[in-house]
Amino acid sequence: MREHRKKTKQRLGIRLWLSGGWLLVLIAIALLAPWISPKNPLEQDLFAARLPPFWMAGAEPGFWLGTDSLGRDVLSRILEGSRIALLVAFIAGTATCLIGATLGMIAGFYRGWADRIISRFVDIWMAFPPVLFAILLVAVIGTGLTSIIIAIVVIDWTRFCRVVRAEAMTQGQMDYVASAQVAGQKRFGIMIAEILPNVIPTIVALLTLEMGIAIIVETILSFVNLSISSDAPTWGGMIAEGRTSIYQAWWVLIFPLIVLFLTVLSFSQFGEGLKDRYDPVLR
Amino acid sequence: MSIDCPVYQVQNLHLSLADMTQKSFFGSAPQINILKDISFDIMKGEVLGIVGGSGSGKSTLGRTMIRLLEPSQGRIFFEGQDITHLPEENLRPLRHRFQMIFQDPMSSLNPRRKVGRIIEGPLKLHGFDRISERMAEALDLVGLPRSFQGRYPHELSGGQRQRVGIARAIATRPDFILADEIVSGLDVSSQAQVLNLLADLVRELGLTLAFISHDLAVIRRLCSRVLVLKHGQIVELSTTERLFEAPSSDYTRELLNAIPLPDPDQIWATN
Amino acid sequence: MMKPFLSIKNLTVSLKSSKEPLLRSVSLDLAAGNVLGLVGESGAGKSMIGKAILGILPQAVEITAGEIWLNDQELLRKPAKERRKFIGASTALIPQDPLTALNPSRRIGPQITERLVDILDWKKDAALARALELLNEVQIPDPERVMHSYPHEISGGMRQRILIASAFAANPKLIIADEPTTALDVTVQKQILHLIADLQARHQTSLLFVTHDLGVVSKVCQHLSVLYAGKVIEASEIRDFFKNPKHPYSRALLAATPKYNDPASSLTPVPEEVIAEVEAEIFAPRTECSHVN
Amino acid sequence: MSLFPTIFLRLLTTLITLFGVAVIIFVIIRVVPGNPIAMMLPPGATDADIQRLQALYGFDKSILEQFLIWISDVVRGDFGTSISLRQPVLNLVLERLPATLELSIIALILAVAIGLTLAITGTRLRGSRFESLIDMTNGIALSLPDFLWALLLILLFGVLWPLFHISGRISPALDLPFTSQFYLFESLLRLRLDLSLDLLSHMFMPALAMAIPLAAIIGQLLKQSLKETMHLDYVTLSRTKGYSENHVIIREALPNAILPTLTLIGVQFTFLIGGTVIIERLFSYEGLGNMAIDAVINRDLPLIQGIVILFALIFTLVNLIVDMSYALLNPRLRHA
Repeated sequence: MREHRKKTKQRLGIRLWLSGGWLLVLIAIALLAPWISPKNPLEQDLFAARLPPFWMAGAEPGFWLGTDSLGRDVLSRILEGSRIALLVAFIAGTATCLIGATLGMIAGFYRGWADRIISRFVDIWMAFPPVLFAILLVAVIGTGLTSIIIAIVVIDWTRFCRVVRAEAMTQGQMDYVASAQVAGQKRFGIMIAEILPNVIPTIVALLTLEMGIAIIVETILSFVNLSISSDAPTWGGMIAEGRTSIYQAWWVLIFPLIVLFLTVLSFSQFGEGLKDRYDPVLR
Repeated sequence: MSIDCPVYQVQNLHLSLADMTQKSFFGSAPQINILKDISFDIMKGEVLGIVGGSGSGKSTLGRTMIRLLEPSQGRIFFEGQDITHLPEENLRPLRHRFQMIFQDPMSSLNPRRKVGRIIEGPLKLHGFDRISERMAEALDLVGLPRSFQGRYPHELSGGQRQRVGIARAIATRPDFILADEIVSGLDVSSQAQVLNLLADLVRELGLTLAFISHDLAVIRRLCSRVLVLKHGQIVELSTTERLFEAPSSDYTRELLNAIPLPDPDQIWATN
Repeated sequence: MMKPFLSIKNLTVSLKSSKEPLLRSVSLDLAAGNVLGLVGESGAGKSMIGKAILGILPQAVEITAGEIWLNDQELLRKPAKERRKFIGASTALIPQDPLTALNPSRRIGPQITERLVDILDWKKDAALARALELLNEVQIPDPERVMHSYPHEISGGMRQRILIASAFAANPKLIIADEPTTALDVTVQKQILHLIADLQARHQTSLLFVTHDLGVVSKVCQHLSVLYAGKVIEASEIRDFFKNPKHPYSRALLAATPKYNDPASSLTPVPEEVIAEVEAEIFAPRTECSHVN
Repeated sequence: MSLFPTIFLRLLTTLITLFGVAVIIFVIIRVVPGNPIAMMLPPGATDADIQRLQALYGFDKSILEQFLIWISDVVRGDFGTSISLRQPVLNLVLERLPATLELSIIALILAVAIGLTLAITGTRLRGSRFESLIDMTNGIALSLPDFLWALLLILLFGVLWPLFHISGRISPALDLPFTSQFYLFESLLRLRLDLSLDLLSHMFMPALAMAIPLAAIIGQLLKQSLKETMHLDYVTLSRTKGYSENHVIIREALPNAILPTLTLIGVQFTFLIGGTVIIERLFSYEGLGNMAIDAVINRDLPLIQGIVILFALIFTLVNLIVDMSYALLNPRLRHA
């Protein structure tokens, strides 16, 4: 059995390192963006509009990944866009996780009225189409980073709540909970000391997944031009613009899309990788 | 508490639970009474066997005695104090004096806590001193190496996990321990080891035990008195010797005759 | 001795991943109309033998050596489709847990008759009549209603009777009972064991009975094989075994088995040295085991 | 629990949910900062215009009063008139709903088909290298939302190998003989397969983009549920009876394994419909979702409220149907 487990551990390790590696690169880019981006992301130059990436004919040196219809450098805008993406991911992701997981724990462990009320709210929330709800919220509150974060939290807390509640309920029926009660532990103490450690692996996996989803929601919002602020470059803004000029300048859409693709994928796989690596039960 | 006062006095105990499967929307669910007018005492140092088929209510009786469930009628005295409807806050200080060992070693140990911290749990809660010392002592008493305190439950065998459950129960030196079918999930050889261990602990620490099992042979090995339950009622309560030599109730006789002994010549016809 | 209906020769089964052997060249014979008990603690591999015969080994395990002869036909060399049909026609299984052994979303009737019609090509009404006949034989009240009802409407003990009826219905030559009464109450277990013994005698079916309980073996079997860590460490006739078991591990197992009428020699733990000896014997180079007669 | 009280209980919770949605959407628009009327008017509007409009739309009354008036209208089917399109909200919504429903149904069919094949092949090949391959693809498909898949598909099959249409619902050149808004179903009924084909080639990409994440969820959950069912005794028993592996999986394990997945498909179907909002925008497909985004951008409050309530109605109805069918399909509940 020893050799068999080592093989699976390697395979999981790769997933952790690849996704972790990409995220680290991204964080480095976000921190160093102003210094490392070749061009000023906001500087427009109509003469250099829609230049193809460097390897294609008609490319201009210095514009590695080409320019968009207003002549702005695609590469620099991607680097700059990573700041907002990560900012939204970390803040919105963690906030959603804290609110959703707490409500889920309370509903799943204490059951009774708390469970009924929270579950009723979850049902109502799930009746709203999430994207429409987000767009409506931002439109009403007004654009800006805080309103986007509020929108993400208000929509996605139910994802955490549902999963954590189910997990807390199954763990609640195990004998070690009754044993803690027999040992004289208070209900709240049992939730924190006994149930929480068993739910944390799931929460960690969901947290990183949520960070990826937060970026997607931010991208969708900027796609329907409700993004953070009209001029700041965001991946969503670039994708929206790329979509309209897809036949003339496909590279304006492809590169931010690839970066977005890798980031969201890394976020979801990183959580799973962490869980497989550090969860004592799975080791 | 005077010496001759029994550890447990159970008087006319009734318990009924709501049968959620039949719950209609309007009225509350019909009640099924699981324990019907149960009365018995447990003296200090005694090992009382509680035996019965599945659905006899033996597990429910055990959980009611240590107040994981609240009885509907009747009274329960623990060392002279009425704990029948004592609220949880007042019960808490008493809790370390009656502990429980669970049947399923897989679900009774927190999978993400190390063995050492599992045993220390009750000790910390009740403010015992020399906690890690007491934990190490408990590991020695159940015959597990002290190095096991750094391991996780899933790294141990079934028999070893059951010993951790026992170590946790005896760590606070309780006056009473409830053992609920603790060997049913184990192989014959680890069953024998765990039962021997328990018998030594009863002698060494002067424990008082209630031992729940469906297996009469296990009961005979360990218990001084036996209480036979059928559908929530006591059908027989007598010393172990008398129960095996001259069982008074038909149900006990039926139980005894049903057990296949490892002897081809045993007459075992269906009655 | 009658020609054995089932004969297993040096069957070796091991984990695909780590090549760790679960059965170490197991050999045993079962004469027609006879009952052989396979005894051992969990992990000894006793039910693995049954699974190997029926071809229902778990995914992570494979047969690496040995032969299985059933009614003079070697199973492992047969092409899969032919083997599957042959096993389906000539053997049957009585499973352990009655609660999960009947398909919850299908009525009981077809679950008994489908094999007769699909695999044995019986006519529909012949299969129906056979099913009703067997349900009577296992003393099931009102068999018509039971045929039309769903498994969740029937008690555990009753379901085990239905499974036994279903096994005998195809009048197989070999039945494998894999711990059929472990999940039942002791009083219900007694009725079920008597039922299995009566039906086995009446239909003269060879029966391979897997259990960890030496008491059950003494009541139902004529011969037994004791297994430890995938190896047959003793095989003998029932009375000889219980009078004087030859292998030290068998003796220790007997002493460890709970006996309510003799507390002195009941539940005594298996001594360390016996474990060491049997382990040495198993992992030592392959010497012919003296205790197998 | 006998069937009648469960149905009654379920209806009650559905009404509560709907009422909750109505209250929340109503309050969000009015209580949140910023005057709803001011948001709707062009920047140059004077205070007098704002006052006049407020009176016209009854915004001068208290929130509660407005809510009661609005609810009483809604119950009678009057959702008010859209400000930006100057038509009754109900007609607008009912006109665009069929397009979204058709798209969602096609997406669901695709998702269930892909999910089912993934789960069954995964189970059939369990233990082999292919199984881990299927699990990996499932993992990737699961973690990427429909929005990303849509963009990928647009690039792949819209630009690089232009096989499918990437915008609109039907080629503008064709003359439309349809009476209802259900173009696809009507084209099939009228056996105008050329039109159906054109419609499908427009709908395939958006439907596939929506279907991929759902297919991954169904595939993963059904495979897990199948794996658990495969260990149960009645499946092993069926194998010993001489049936082939495929027969055992399809006839014995699948019917029981599919039940838990059914409830999931119900819930996910409502997410699917929700997902049309952004997908229709990406593919400029004239469905309800597309109109919803315009309504929000134009701050057309009555239209927004109408669409949200309708979505909630679809959601609760679908869930109700799924729960009821779950009870009917599962013999244990049917005979309770």
